[in-house]
Amino acid sequence: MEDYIEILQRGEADIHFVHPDEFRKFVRDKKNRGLEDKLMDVKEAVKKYVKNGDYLAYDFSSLTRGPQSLIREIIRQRKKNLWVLAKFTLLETVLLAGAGCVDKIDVGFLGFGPYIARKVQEGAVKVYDYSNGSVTYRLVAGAMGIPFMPARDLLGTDTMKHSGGIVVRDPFSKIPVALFPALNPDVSVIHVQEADIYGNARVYGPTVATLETAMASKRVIISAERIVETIEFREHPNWTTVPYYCVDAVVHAPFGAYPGGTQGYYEMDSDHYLKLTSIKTEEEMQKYLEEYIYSVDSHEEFLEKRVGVKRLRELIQNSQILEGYR
Amino acid sequence: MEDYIEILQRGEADIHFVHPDEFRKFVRDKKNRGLEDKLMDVKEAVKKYVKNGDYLAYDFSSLTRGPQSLIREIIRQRKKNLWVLAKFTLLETVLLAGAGCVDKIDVGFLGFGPYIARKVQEGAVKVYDYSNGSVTYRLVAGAMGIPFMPARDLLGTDTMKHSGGIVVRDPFSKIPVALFPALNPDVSVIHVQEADIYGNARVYGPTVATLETAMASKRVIISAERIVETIEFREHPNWTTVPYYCVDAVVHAPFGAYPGGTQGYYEMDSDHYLKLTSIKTEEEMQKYLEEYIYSVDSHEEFLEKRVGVKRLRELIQNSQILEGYR
Amino acid sequence: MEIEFTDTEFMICNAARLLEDNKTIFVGWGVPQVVAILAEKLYTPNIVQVFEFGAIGPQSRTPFLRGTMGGPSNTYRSLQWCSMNLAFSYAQVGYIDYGMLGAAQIDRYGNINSTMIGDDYSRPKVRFPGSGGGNEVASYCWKTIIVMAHEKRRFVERCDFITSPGHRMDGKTREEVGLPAETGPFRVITSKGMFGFDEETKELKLIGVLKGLTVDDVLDDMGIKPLVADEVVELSPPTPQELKTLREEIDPYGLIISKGAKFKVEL
Amino acid sequence: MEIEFTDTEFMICNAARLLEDNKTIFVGWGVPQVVAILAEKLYTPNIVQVFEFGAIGPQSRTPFLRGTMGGPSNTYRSLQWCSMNLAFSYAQVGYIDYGMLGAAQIDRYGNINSTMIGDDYSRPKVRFPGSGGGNEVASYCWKTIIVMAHEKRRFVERCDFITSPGHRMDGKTREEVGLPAETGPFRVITSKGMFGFDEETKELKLIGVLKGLTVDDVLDDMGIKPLVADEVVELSPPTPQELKTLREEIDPYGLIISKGAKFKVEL
Repeated sequence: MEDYIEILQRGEADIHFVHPDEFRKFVRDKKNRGLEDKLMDVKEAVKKYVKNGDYLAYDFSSLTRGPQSLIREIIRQRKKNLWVLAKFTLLETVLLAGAGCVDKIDVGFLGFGPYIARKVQEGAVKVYDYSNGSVTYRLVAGAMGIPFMPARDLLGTDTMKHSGGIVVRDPFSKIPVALFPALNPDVSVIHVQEADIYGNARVYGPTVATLETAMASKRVIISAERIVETIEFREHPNWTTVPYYCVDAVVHAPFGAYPGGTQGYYEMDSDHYLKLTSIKTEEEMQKYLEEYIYSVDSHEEFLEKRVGVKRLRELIQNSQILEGYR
Repeated sequence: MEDYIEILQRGEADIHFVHPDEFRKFVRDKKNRGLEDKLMDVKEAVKKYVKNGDYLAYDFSSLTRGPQSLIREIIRQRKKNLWVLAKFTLLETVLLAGAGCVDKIDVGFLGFGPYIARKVQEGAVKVYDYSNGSVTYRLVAGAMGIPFMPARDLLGTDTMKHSGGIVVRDPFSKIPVALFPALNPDVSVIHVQEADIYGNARVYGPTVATLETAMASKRVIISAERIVETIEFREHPNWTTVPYYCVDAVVHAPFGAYPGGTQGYYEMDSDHYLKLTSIKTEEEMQKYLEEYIYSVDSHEEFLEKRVGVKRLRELIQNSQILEGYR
Repeated sequence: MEIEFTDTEFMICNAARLLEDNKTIFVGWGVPQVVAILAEKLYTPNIVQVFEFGAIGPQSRTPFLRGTMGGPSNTYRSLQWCSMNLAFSYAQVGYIDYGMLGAAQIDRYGNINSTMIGDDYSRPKVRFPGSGGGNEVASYCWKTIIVMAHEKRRFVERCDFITSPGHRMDGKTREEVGLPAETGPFRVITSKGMFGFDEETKELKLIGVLKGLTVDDVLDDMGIKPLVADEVVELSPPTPQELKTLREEIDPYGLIISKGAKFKVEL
Repeated sequence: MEIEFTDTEFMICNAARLLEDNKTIFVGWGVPQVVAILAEKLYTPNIVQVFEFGAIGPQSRTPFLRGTMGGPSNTYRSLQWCSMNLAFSYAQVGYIDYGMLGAAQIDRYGNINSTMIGDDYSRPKVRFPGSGGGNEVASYCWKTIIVMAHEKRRFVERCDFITSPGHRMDGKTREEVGLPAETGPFRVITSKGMFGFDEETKELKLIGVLKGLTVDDVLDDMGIKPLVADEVVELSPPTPQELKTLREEIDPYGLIISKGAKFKVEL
């Protein structure tokens, strides 16, 4: 019987990899298992928990339940040199790249449109290619405290060559299998329907990788449409998506996913979304950033001065399917 | 850079291991993605889907939401040479061993009391030791279609030596890490609160490994306290625990977890439980099996003639905490 | 009678006719969604859509809304809302029958490029969004259907970048690289025809052309020379019922179906 | 005044006093449950219980009911009901501060046997239920507390079978075998005393004895000779408040607390 497992291939990507013991110690020392009031202003949350050079993850999409107000605040605070996980993303990477916040992107789905494409073509941001599945497995490993996850994707592709995965011969079945290194982001930003002040959080609808992202990240900012009492969680414990001890900051952010929608609350704003996707040139991008992010002080001011009550009311009106979201 | 991963240790256990491609083909050919009425009598379900020599798994405990009526039917049909996964179990293995159904047990928790201990001491059943965590990881791998799961348990112990795991040096962090081979049981039996006739199933309360067990198993029998309409699942899709396409048979089994309890329905019967745990000798065991299993034709007759309406009403009365189970 | 339709409408209808009832299909954003909904409405009422973000078996509402990927409309009355990890696990362990994908480039063995054009990975000539969940669909599902506009430059001997696997990658079979056995591209549906893969050599093989076109019309518009089946069938253009369903019920705003060149066929 | 209590009552009270507030504790069936509930009622109101079957942060109802492992009473008003995989993942990734375990045998380095007695694995002299979730608790939690009856035969140089890891296993450190760094047995609480582990050698070290007993009383009842701390503290017997809470509120039927020898101490 062999006393080794053959390594058949090694991906070339630089990887953000945190030793499982280092991450454990961080969890032990910096995450609070006490019930601490973590409710704070978005400014304070981003200032305290997002640092230049961080590896940043976020959950769900630009269209649905994305943490858009948190992304805008990161841009507003002009964070630099981020390494971003682009999983199931459309516009977050586009905006972050447009604002010069990003150096590197681990790609599940890079983001949409010619603007971000040109940033890559010009070499202004460095990309490492994976797939939505393989980056999710990296988060799963990071969340479970194991150094890697085995999976059968990316095999045989150029994606594998440019990823951070390796391929080995499975010792049990003898088939080649990919191993994807655990991913423990420095910080993740997540938008949910309901949270309490301690960070217990509830998602209605597809959960994507909300829990895995939160568990795997050193620092976690949750924004929520509603802040609810803890008893709401205790009465239906099966519905809790993220437990409080994974979370560092809770931000009350109605319309936090705007211009995307949040199920049970409001639909996406298609006009604003089209405005964003039509950005091609640097000038258009800087104009958008100035108008919608830099020139307003906060999410509230953005909603009031750049969106307006009438539009918000329409988006609420458009959200007529509530079944399953209450 | 090495082109191999060092294998540091190999557990000695025989393992039930199904090649991922073999399991995939079974899923493709034998699991029905059509909405087929799978409601059937417990007799028929066990006759059709549990075979002599099968690897059998079940979910949750003898005390709570265990598939007790299904276990009794397996015994009643005198299935032989089973290889059983004893995870979080107290009495299932005891009864199955007492009835001579079992040859081998993969042990998370062997089961309770001197009877099963003696069966092992005498060599009447062969055991392979793991832990509740490592056997669960085996099911997770089986459910995900990957050949193994990495984990940091059993390291340094005699349990590892006698398990089916191996220890390797992780290529990313260089720490030793255990790899546990995927487990794909031939059949699993699971009790839930609610199912529809197609096999969609809902668990309230801790879910243990209900979904993983169902996904990983070639054949799955679900028993349910209530059969509900499919629309109940579609109205709250976040609450679906197991989707129909994993399931082969649905049995309507009120009091299916008796003598254990089912949350939201009835409490356990402590007297009957004590009667079971006090079994020491072969004679006592055979007497119990005769009285409560062989001498009755069905779960319904068991409830009627061996438990009685009065006792059942008391167990319902004792179940007064409904919060979270509706 | 003459019937007029777009490339996209033809591809959608042709793809919808391929599906089997009582099967699962892994559905990506856009065209595959519309295919699945059309099939559900006309041909395969019990087809089960699976979305990577975690929705199983929705009864998607129409009209199709561009913005609702993951939102209330396309995940309406699902059998299960779950995680991405679980959705992919269902596929990896073998529960998902069909997958449907687009492609920027395709090669002789059905390898797909949705990452970049050019020969320098760090400085691509054109950069696309990358795999998304496409690699998992192409790796895990039993039968993958590729839907793409029929353009010469899209058919290449070797993709500039293999994002998702076909039947052979640089000479290696799927089994050799470790992919699940008996999977791979099943059909390629373009705006002009339909391809399968040769049983033995696994090469792209033309098996159908749109009514009104010749085999040569199709072959002339390809950067590679595929195999041609002994009998190439004629593919019907969209039927009036298909077009009515698409245009009136599913996509009245033409968000998806209006794309591509217009085409006319005499019925 | 004289106070009478059982071995188990003493161990439970002593363990409950060790816990810190605002921490998580991985709780097994029986004694650890009662310890956590007593601590919650008297000392650490915000301690968060975690159960392997998938319950996080319950406000367990009293009285303690033997049959409710996983049932409505001990999982009452949890913050989360989840899977076993997730409960163990919380522990494996470092979120769980304390773990509490019983043991049939323990050795000098805190290794635990809950599997078998004898030297032939296939034919044990005595077979126990095995690890359950004990191995995960001992492997993953930051500080493990072992609670066991004080009997000579239970303290051995090398466990007949190491089920769950201590600080050194056959000469190897936890780090050498790959276990998470800076974890391991923290205290051993017996019916007669309390042990820690030497900072340097990681050997079992007596650090406290029950009031009314001498160090030698404790050492005489051990199959190995442990280290003895320079200052061995006196451990208070259960206080009247602890006993009242245990006997009247938590375990009025004596399902757990009535076990073990009776003991009397002059207060």
